[in-house]
Amino acid sequence: MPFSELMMTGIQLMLIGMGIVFTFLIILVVTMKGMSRLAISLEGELPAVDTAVKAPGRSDEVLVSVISAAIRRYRDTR
Amino acid sequence: MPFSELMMTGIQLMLIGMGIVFTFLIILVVTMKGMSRLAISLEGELPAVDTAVKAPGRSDEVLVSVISAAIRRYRDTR
Amino acid sequence: MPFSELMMTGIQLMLIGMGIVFTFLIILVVTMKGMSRLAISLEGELPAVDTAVKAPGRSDEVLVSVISAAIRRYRDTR
Amino acid sequence: MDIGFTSLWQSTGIANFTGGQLIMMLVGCLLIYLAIAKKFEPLLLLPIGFGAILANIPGAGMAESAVGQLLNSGNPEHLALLAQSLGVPVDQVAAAWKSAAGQAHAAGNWLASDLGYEPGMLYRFYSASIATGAAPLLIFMGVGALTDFSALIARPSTLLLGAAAQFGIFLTLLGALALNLVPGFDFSLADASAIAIIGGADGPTAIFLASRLAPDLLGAIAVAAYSYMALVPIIQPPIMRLLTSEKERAVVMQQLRPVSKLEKILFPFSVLLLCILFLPSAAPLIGMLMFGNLLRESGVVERLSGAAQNEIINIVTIFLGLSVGSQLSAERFLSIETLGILVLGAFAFSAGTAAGLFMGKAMHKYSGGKVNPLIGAAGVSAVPMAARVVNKVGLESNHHNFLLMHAMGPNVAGVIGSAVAAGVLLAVVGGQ
Amino acid sequence: MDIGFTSLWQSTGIANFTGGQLIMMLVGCLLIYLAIAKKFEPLLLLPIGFGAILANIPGAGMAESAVGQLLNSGNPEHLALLAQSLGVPVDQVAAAWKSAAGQAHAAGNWLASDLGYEPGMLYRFYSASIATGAAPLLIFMGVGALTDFSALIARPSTLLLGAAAQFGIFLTLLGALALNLVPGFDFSLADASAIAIIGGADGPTAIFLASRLAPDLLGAIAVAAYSYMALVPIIQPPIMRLLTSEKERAVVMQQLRPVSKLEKILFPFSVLLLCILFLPSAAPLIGMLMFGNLLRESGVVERLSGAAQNEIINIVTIFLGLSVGSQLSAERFLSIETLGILVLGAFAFSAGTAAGLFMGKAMHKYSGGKVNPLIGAAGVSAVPMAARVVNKVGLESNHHNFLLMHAMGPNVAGVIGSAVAAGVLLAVVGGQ
Amino acid sequence: MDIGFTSLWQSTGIANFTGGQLIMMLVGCLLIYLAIAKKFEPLLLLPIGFGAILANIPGAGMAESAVGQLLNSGNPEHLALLAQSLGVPVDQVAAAWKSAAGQAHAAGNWLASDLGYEPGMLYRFYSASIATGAAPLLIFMGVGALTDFSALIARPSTLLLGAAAQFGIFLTLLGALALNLVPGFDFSLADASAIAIIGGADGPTAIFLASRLAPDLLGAIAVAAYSYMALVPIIQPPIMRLLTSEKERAVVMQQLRPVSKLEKILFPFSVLLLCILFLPSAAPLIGMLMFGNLLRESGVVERLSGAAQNEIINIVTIFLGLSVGSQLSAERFLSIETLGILVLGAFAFSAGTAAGLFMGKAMHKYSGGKVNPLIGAAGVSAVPMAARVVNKVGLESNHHNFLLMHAMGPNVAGVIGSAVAAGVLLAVVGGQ
Ligand code: NA
Ligand code: NA
Ligand code: NA
Repeated sequence: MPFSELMMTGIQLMLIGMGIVFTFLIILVVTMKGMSRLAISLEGELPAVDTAVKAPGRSDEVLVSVISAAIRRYRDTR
Repeated sequence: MPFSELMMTGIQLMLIGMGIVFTFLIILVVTMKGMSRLAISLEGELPAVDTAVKAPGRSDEVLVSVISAAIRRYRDTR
Repeated sequence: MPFSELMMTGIQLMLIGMGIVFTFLIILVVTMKGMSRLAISLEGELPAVDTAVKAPGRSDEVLVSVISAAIRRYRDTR
Repeated sequence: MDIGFTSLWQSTGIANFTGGQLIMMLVGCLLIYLAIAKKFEPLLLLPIGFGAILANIPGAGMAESAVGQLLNSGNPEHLALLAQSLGVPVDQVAAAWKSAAGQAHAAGNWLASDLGYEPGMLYRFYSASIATGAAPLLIFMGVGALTDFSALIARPSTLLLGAAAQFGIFLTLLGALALNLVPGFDFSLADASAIAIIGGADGPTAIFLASRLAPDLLGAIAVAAYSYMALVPIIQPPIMRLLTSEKERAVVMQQLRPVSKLEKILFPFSVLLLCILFLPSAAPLIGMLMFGNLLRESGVVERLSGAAQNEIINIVTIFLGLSVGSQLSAERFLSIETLGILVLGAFAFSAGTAAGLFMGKAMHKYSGGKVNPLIGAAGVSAVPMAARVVNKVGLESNHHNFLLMHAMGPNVAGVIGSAVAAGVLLAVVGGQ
Repeated sequence: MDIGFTSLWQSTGIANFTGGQLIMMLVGCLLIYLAIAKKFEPLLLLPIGFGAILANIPGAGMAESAVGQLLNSGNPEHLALLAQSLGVPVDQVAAAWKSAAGQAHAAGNWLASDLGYEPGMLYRFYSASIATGAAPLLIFMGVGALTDFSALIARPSTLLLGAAAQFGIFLTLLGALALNLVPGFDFSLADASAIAIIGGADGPTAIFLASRLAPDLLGAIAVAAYSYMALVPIIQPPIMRLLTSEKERAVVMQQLRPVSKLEKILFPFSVLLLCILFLPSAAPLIGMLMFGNLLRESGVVERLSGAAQNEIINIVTIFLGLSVGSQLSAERFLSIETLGILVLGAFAFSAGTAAGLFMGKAMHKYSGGKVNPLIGAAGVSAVPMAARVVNKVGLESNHHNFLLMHAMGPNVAGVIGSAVAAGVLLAVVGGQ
Repeated sequence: MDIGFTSLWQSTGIANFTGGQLIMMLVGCLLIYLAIAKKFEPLLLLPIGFGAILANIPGAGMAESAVGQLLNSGNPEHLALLAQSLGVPVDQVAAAWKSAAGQAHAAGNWLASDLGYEPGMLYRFYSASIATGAAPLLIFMGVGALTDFSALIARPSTLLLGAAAQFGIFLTLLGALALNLVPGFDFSLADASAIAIIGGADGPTAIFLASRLAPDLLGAIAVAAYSYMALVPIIQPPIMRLLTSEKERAVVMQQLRPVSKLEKILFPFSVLLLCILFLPSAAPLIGMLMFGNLLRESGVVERLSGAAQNEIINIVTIFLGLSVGSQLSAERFLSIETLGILVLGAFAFSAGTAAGLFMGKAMHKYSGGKVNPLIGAAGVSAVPMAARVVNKVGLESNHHNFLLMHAMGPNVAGVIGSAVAAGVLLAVVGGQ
């Protein structure tokens, strides 16, 4: 392919590509909003146990704090 | 294969199949009884440490109970 | 290959083989000494935190000792 | 080159959807729903459901071989090349490929690869995990490493209950053959055998046998097997109540004797020995099951036992599930045969349960009332669900009657029983 | 036979070293140095670096196929046999092998195997993990299982930021094509597309696309992608400070609403649905990502979720890294094209960051100042590095402004965005 | 079709047992007994033993290729087709298949597959894990990740002990060749080399080399290597007591200096560098060993290091063990050659131990009595068993003399030493 044609194809691809990316993600925004509404209506009202954005490794932290507390007590008793 | 022949084969297969399954498992009953007798005679009398049907996850339970106890104590001290 | 030739080849191979093994490992001794000197000069003096030959499973031991201590205390309190 | 919206549009799913694909996606969603909301065997049904969705994405070809993609492409030039390679006219190329063997098959694959077609990811997973038979056998190894056979060792006579419950398999075989009387059904003996094994209530055995005897029906058989295993708490209780009396159900059984470590080590060898002597065709299944159990009981290879119980079985389950799902194409699944398989599967479970119960009643009588006949229902396997159901039904009649441990014997005996039955079917039908 | 020091000496590395191999080993050492001392994406760059060293050991042929080893052997008899098998004169045998297809390719492999040549270990790893496409997809499954999409679900509008940042990809595509004006560069559209995906700031996506569109450039592309991902904390802040005002950077955003379990379960289906409808070519990437996420969020398959997050992703990363490293041969890597790829990669990251920021500024205006435009920079993906950089730059302007959670939305949106972009490139360029 | 008890009976094990199979099953049981009751290298010997049992089940063909099953079937029609495909008379078909190469080999496989024969499961495991060389190399990676080379880094001179102990390998090579004088033995140079490596006292190295140089002897070599490694506490002490004086054995060595993190990181590069320069043929073994060690010592890839030390090595060990076991067929194992291999293996261990001790005595003298010569015995590798034996024998002479850490240096040096020796054998013998 001659250079000019290659560049034209590239520009075409850029336009189509960004178009599809934006279209896709905009439709996804709409879909996700609908999905959330559906989920909330299905669940009645949000149950209290719902987790918000959760920090991972919570249980590890508990474990670590428990163990470090236990170590401290253990050492104190010696 | 015509239908009648197919069914005949099926019935034959059922008889042979159930026959083999039962034969196999009955011989296995005998084999296992012999095996158990052999094992017990090899081991003298059953050692005290022998585990009966054991609940899996025992150590997990211990860990959990220890940790929950530790958590309780830890909280009490605060 | 006639037997005598085979044995000659074997002896040759033994000599060459042991020669290479020794050459390789002697050069490695030199290389490792140079490497250690380089490492020590790069690090200034040996930092205090440097681990000597370390026993693996250290953290496990701590965990086990902590937990066993916790079990003991837990049982005592009952 | 001409990049335009037209060609891109033509590649979208919307433009290419067929009704069958849509329905299969809904089937996939249903399986996932059952897995998540109803906890129906989620470890298998969730990946199977997701695999079904992925396999039916129009244009993605994720479950297709390279030649399958070529055939789907509709590219006339490529089709002509394939037809030439197979030596048939273009309009017979699909049929010719299906029956191509040996060098013709290899040549087709070379051609497709040269033309830039690549096997879909799910097709690769299927080829590696199920077509080789490796995945179900590795899961069986894991099951062996996870299973404690103590209850069976303590009371070997419960093997008879595990034997009786396999009657469901063979009765279903007859049923499948009889279904050929209904127009639209055309089950061969191999098909019928693969369907019948659903009555074994054991997932990996069903997948292994189906992959050997009737790969085309594998998707439906696996779905039926796992679905009914999940439905055991619904299917079994009415049959149990129907076939036993209140008094029988209230029988309290003697506590099991303790089992020594040596017995547990010798147990896998006992089972393997019989398999070697009488039924070598069951050797892959029983061999791997007993290998896993020996890893567990030997007590000297904790590392390997742990790997078999966790890493290997978890990893393999993911690939197995997706691969089974990849077989849920509209063409194969949306047929009258699937309906027949579902009906036969329910029948198989019921027949197996009933046969186990009758044997339980016989043992009840023979033992002078020491055996609670309910434990016969656990003989279908479906470990440990069936044993739990027995426990629950037993508790209804007597609030202090815990049958769980007593039902574990026939329950694990059922696993061995259905592996034996699978061996018989493989020997007779597979060897033809 | 004559065993002598001469022949052994001739087999040593010293006697066979080429300058290129030496340089590639130093490149490997540099990558390992960056991984260990600078913590540059060590999980990938350390195995890649080590693989590069192993692949360039003269005479070991660890990254060569069996025929590759035959060609390297210089054995005139064997070369003549291969030439005869390919039907070309001996001096054209290397070129003929490169273009051999179908049966000729198979015959070459048979010949090499018969003559005792065996594929090197890294070649086997590459064939199994990257040539099949399996490794990047399995890593994507693990990424899905490791990623919490809550921040995105709580504020779907941040998807726009993830969309905008993909502009870096397509601008780089143009840049790569434009580079053909410089003598020495000859990038095809496929090459340019594979290079452009570096701008997606997503390792597995880059490797997957490069393995499909431009396998020869895979090594350089993977190295560039991971290097720039590690350099995000250096590349992004100046651009962020340049394009936003102090006041904009100080904007405190509203706390995110809680997200329910059901929403998290429905999310993967939402994304997959659009992929099915509009972009089936992205189905392998998005399908595996969303499968992993469903394993995580379904809550019923902890075993499988754990396997995807740990065992599978760890094991696959080792093989993927070594395999990418095996592609770092002097012949391929020490070319002007690699220099171009490195320049284009930096450009791609910068352009993506800028585009994300501009979209952030637009949303800032449109929302009446509620959106901090900095979070647009996180749209390039590079999870979670880019979000952390946003947080850090935000804190500089307002010590109580924690943007981390707000930046996680565009950050994970960027992963989806670049998978979509990869799908477009595969559909348009790959299908030719 | 005619299903009858006759045909089923003909398929049973009882009807088809050969004496050889029975003996091999007993060998398998013996290995398992040693693994469980005597704790003889149970991680390998238990799967090897079980694999041996499965491989010898008559009629199951679990260790056979598809063509192997066709040949065993005795089906005259199928044999005729294979003979036709190979272009030989029917009575020469087995021999012709053994020597078939290239397209003839492929055609045979196609034919067997078309006729419905499938490779046995253990054959598949062997093909994937050992025939490719992948399994021993991955185990070597795990060994590297599990090994702390600090003791060697602190005292590099102990490498000489690791070198000396390899004398056992080369002396055994001569012994194997000399055995050709005994009627019934016909060891080629490749056979003798593969047998000799038993003296390296390193399982994965022995399996790797045997799979390259003498696949037919692999089973016996692997069994001998692991058995003698388990017997180290019995074989070594008498030789140690014989060759050293009470005074020498009582020598207390200086404490080892601490080793810095940087030294540990540079160590794998030092070893790899020499391998690259002088012995590329050892690159797969030493490369993977040092890659594993770098994963461990780099401190930045805990995930990968953990995977190499646990998941990968455990999973691979299961497949490796079963695959080695699959090679224990009566035909191969029940030969005079196996007896020779067992005798030579014991000789190799003894010779290696003695050579290590002599070098230890030399270092004792040269160092002015600072080196306890016992640590030379640890140079055979057999990590960490040999080092423990040194410790135990040392304690007998001096109750406060803990040699364990001092013996770890030569112990891990022995691993490197035998990999170097394997490289030499591969370069000289494998390249012919
Ligand atoms: Na069953
Ligand atoms: Na991105
Ligand atoms: Na050694």
